[in-house]
Amino acid sequence: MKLIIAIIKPERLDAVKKELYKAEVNLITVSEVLGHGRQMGVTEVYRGVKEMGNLLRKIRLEIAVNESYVEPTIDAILKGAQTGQIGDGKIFILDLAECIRIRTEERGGGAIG
Amino acid sequence: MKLIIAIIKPERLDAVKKELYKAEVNLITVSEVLGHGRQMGVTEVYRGVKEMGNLLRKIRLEIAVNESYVEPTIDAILKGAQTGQIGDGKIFILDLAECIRIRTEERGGGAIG
Amino acid sequence: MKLIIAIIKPERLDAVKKELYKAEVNLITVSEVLGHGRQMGVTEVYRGVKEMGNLLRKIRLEIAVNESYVEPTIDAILKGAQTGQIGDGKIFILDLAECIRIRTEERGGGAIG
Amino acid sequence: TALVMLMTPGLAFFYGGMVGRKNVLGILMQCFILLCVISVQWILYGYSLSFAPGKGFWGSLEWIGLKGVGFAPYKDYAATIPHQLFMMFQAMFAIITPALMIGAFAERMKFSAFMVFMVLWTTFVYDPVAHWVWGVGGWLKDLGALDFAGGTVVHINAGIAAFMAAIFIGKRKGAENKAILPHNLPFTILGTALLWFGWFGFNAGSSLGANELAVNAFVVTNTAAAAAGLTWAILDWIFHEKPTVLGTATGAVGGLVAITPAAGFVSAMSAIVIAIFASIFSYIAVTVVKPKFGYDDALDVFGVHCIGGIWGALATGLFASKAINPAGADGLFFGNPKLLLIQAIAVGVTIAYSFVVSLILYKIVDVLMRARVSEKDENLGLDLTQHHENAYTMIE
Amino acid sequence: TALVMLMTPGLAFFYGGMVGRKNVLGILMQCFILLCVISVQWILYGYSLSFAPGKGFWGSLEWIGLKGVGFAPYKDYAATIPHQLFMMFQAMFAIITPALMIGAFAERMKFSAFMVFMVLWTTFVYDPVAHWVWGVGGWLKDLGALDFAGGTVVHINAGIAAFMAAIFIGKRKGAENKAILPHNLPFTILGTALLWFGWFGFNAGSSLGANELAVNAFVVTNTAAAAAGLTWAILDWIFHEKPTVLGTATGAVGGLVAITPAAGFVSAMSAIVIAIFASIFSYIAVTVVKPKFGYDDALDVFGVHCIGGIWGALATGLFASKAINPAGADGLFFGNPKLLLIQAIAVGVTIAYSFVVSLILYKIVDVLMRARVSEKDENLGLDLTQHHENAYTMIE
Amino acid sequence: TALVMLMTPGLAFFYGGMVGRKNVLGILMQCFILLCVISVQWILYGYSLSFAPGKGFWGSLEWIGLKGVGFAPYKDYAATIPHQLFMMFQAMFAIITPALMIGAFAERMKFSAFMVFMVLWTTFVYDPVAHWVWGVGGWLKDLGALDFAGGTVVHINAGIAAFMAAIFIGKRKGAENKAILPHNLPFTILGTALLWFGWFGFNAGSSLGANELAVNAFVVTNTAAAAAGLTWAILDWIFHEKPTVLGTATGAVGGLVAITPAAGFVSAMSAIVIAIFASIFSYIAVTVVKPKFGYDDALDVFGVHCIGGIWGALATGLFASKAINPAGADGLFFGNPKLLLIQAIAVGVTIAYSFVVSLILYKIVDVLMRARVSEKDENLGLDLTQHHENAYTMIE
Ligand SMILES: Nc1ncnc2c1ncn2[C@@H]1O[C@H](COP(=O)(O)OP(=O)(O)O)[C@@H](O)[C@H]1O
Ligand SMILES: Nc1ncnc2c1ncn2[C@@H]1O[C@H](COP(=O)(O)OP(=O)(O)O)[C@@H](O)[C@H]1O
Ligand SMILES: Nc1ncnc2c1ncn2[C@@H]1O[C@H](COP(=O)(O)OP(=O)(O)O)[C@@H](O)[C@H]1O
Repeated sequence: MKLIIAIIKPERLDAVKKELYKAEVNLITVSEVLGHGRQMGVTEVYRGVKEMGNLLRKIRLEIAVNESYVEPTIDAILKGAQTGQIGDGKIFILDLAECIRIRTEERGGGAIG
Repeated sequence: MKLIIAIIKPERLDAVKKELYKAEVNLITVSEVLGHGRQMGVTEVYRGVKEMGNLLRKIRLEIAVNESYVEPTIDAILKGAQTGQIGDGKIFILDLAECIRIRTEERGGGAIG
Repeated sequence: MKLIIAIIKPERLDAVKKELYKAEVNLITVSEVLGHGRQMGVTEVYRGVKEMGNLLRKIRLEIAVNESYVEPTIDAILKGAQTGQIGDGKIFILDLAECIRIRTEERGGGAIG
Repeated sequence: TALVMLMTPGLAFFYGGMVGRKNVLGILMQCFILLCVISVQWILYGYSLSFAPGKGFWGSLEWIGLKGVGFAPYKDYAATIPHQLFMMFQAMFAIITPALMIGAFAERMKFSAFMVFMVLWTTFVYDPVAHWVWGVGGWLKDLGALDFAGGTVVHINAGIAAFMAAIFIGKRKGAENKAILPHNLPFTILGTALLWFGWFGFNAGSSLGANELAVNAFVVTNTAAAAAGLTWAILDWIFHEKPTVLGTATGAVGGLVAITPAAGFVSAMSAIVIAIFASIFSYIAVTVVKPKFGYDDALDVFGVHCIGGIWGALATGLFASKAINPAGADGLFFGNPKLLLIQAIAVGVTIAYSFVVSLILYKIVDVLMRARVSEKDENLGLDLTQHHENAYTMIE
Repeated sequence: TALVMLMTPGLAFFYGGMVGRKNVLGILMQCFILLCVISVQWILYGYSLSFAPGKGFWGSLEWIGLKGVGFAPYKDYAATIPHQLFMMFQAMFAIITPALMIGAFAERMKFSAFMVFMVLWTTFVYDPVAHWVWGVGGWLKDLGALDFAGGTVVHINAGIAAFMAAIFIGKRKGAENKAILPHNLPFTILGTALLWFGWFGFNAGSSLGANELAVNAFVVTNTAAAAAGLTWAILDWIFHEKPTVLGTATGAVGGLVAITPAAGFVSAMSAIVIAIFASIFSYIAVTVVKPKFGYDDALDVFGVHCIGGIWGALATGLFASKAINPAGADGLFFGNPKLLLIQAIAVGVTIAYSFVVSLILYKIVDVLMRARVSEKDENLGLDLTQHHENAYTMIE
Repeated sequence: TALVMLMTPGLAFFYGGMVGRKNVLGILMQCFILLCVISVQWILYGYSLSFAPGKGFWGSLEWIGLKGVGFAPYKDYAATIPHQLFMMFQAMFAIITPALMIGAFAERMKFSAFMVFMVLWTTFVYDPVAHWVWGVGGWLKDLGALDFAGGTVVHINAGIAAFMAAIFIGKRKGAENKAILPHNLPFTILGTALLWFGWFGFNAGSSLGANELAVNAFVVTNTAAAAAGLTWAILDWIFHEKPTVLGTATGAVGGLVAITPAAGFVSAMSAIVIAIFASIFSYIAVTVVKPKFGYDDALDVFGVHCIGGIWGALATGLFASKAINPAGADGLFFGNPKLLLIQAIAVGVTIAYSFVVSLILYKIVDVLMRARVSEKDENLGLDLTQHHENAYTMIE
């Protein structure tokens, strides 16, 4: 099992979700983060004080999947999130040692979906 | 060492915290996330435009523990979070390669608690 | 590759960022979390009802780096975040199985920076 | 008069800031819809039931649909202002009163049930009581009870009905083990400011033009709010180490409530005394009595409005002075015990009547359609389940 | 008069709460800057263009820089209040009108282009139309068209121009596949409350002191807002299972719009009827017509203000009654079909003129400086890209 | 008068939106508690100290507890309105003045110290200065200094004291390396709107009924706010590529400040000129002077209110014209240099007195109880540490 973490542009979220559903990846956890990367932020000005706004709004996806779903999930995210412009974000993949469904207490691959 | 990530229902947070303290797991990090799972969201309507609200508020717990604490922690979360209804959430367990306490710079299992 | 997760005090964020840039770690993802640890929270009172505010605002950093950058990154975080007082936070290090840059689809170490 | 209209939105934010993030729209909607519904009810028949001359339970029906309510002043109510303006002014009272109750059953009442209950309540509780106290031929009025701007009709009336509702609808889930934290206190302060502002219209306006009275009402209203807010802050300071913003705001509102029936009859100095005790009594009701008896009056409508209203009505019996308002009467401290008795009667009658009838109406509604939302809906919040909306976007 | 000033901030929050978190300052800024710019434009030359006597396209220039506009009442406009006060009162109308349009091209118009467009629009569209309908020598006025508080001049005028802008600036990115969720509905309610409150000044004030008229305007304004809000809530209830807060607020505003031209001429009962249909028509425009034709009138300026304004203007032709305002005229239902025709003409002329000229001005601006922001800026939001600010801090 | 009461909450949100999320309640509470404390202080003895006739440092004590302050107008202050109403009106000035200072030491002053300092300051600084400028027997008044609505007494007075406090309480932690971002700019806009609205009461009300004057004050107030807001927006546009919302709001407030002392004496055209320079001077003070000298006047009380107030007072000496207000005087541009001198004296005296005495009071408080919170508390924020509350829930 793997835990896939993806950082994407906010305006791509809907597209990514659509692609994920197509790939039958229906269970995801989403949160809002600030990211600093290659993409330059926008300077902010408050009463003449310049503020290098180097953090940009991004969306963070957390998706636990079984091995067989890893590549399809990655493809879906790429399809939905890629604009080709700087700031598209990253996908991080971690090994998932265990997964438990709280409702049923079942463990392992079966608990993921 | 393991890093335990749990996604639970917001209204269960207090119960889960209580159980964790009972199990002597006192150090946790909490954040608010949106989750899409089996549980159906509520449709929203804005000036007649329907919006399939398929994301529900969930709470995300992050708990780093030593091996010996893994099971007790899981049990505590299950005890506190389980309602038996869809949407109860999941527990994800990752291997934790290293843990450092910033204040003392000590590393490894000792830094966790 | 490693995924470094750091929980720090909000007021240290600027310092930590500065140190990270010095160490040439430029890509980070930041989010706001609540933490419960050794540091005691502040009691809140609403119309006479006491509320043990045991959760404190913390900042969560997520940084993916190649092996060679692990120690420099840790040092930078320690330099920036350490005040010596309780509540300084923790650093968690996970093995990163894979990393993909969405824009270019390149994988592995090259995709991290 | 326009000022008074702002009180309902003010109340909406005062309450809205105190509830959870998932229930704020529920509060705003309930206040807002009352502004709509009662405005219409009032001109259709409410005003007639309350103010059309008549010795009975209600006023007569001759003013239905504003028939015969024109621009010429109606001297028995206000000799100097157009009758329709007086009608509008009273409409705002009829709107704010049921709105006050919202705080008691906040975060758990079904919207449909709420609507039905409120229309019934306004018709069968507010309108008659208003008639008794203010209407031509109203028996409490004839008895000589003084209620300058609605201490009895508005605050006690709403407060006791709210108390009833809080008890019978039951505790909020999650209210057992812990407090539900206010999701946006600045909104509560904003609401308090609008209430304070509107209250000037409420009290000063109740002098219906009589210039000096209006000024006195204006002065004592401001003084009472200030003194009561300060008192609560100090009480918090003493018993909880720090003065809280919510407490100060609550105190100020309590002071406004307490001065309402007295505004036209007491001096600024008396106002300070009235305000200080208003805060003390409310403070005890909210922080001692409520936990002790364990009813979940979510936003303390009973503790602040009912207690404050009762105290204010009785205080009028104590501090009223002909020196301030010749048309009024002297209170106990000015050598006239009788007034205090009359005030007590008015209070007692209102409490008894309002509690019983409200309870009956509530039970009817509860039987017909269940007044409380399902547990599942309560967990998801009223905003999503009752109005299909989210107050705030969480991610964008 | 001061009340009316609050309407622009009210509108700012009404709109601001409905847009995305990254564009709220864009809305607030556009409203706020109009308050600044038009206030100045008005005293410099706007007032003269609109109200200085003159039979032409515009008023004459003799009142430029308020020359000759003193404290003595100018009897042709207001016999009882100082001329400068009348001027200020009208200034608020001239400010709110362009501000209404902001909702149509929200979240995508370049600020610089916005500024230029608005100054041109006020000069070449608002000022003349205001002159025709209200100015001494205005031909629609001479024709006998009734517009009590700006249904034609303000709402139809702004609504149709907004419609044009929405079409030609194009859809918002992301508006195609989904709705853009309101980021802060409590702000929208706050704005609605301030609008409602200010509208009293707007309508009641338009009676320019004549006491009875003011009272009537006050009553019908409140009644219309209430009835329309309630109607929309019910429509939502029927077609979408639950009454929504946004809908109720929208309905209330629609009711205020519809009653604006009629406020001084109709009774409270007529107001209820007018309000109910206002909500129904707007509801259809917003939930049926708009999706059908697929223009992206982001915050429904056309659906609410233009439709509401048209209906209100025609309704005045139907429900107006000399019994309410001898200075007015009787409408169709009171045996005078002619008025309805005149109203229709006034409406038609305004629509035609405003649409065409607004379009020309828009095209000029678009050619000169591109009216719309770049896609990149639209994604980042107007707050950051047009004003270098964030409305809220995300982490601290 | 009621309008003026709204200014303090308005200020609370104007400031509250600019601070960090963890300190917003601190701001709201400080404003709110002043509304409470000074309201009481004023009727107890403040009004007497300021306005009871007397040639001395303070007014006499004969009006303590409002003794002898009745409904009959007191002709030396206001011939047409009840004395108590005048008293209330002045009370609002006495409340807003210390409230203005809050911006300077925002996010770091201990609440207890704040309370003590403010009561002392109002008693020993505000009351005497008010007496000198406005009180019967006040020596600056006898000198012929013009201060229509408090440019000297309110804005310079508060501005310079704030300046002192900002210097001696020291910089905010975290203010060294970076700006502290405003946590909720919409609140700041809301506050600005309420201030603008209330200011009408502030300035127009200061004419104390004299109709024409009120109208003039109303017109110039609106004009000045608008012109100054626009100016600041343009300055931002020039020097920082984009016009900012915060800047526009700041400019508008600056314009309101500058016009305050002049409102009753200058024309609308003069108001535009005054406003433009007000923005320019404040802009320089805030963006050039402050960083240069490095004092941490957190929310620019000095830059906006003191500078604006000084300019306004002097501008009155330049632009005042008997044509506007016969009871006033002619300024330099109308051939009377003497007035400018007198204004300069009044300004100088106020600055000197206020700075010195405020400093002494501050030092006393600082020695007695440390004015500043501990570093730990500053990190946690004033909301939690001073009031045991959180403004917003972070997770629910
Ligand atoms: N090594 C990393 N560790 C943590 N977050 C990262 C890392 N690299 C990128 N990110 C996240 O991805 C976002 C986009 O990265 P950026 O470099 O701007 O785009 P691109 O990857 O296309 O060059 C960043 O804002 C940051 O939040
Ligand atoms: N595979 C997964 N990856 C990421 N998050 C998940 C996954 N499965 C469940 N979740 C999270 O858990 C929440 C509850 O899951 P859900 O399927 O609704 O309940 P249940 O597990 O009881 O069927 C979801 O809203 C989502 O946030
Ligand atoms: N084992 C853990 N798992 C998850 N989060 C932790 C853990 N230990 C510490 N944290 C986070 O770090 C923060 C600081 O920890 P704390 O114990 O207060 O400081 P210190 O580590 O200096 O004693 C906590 O608020 C919590 O958010």
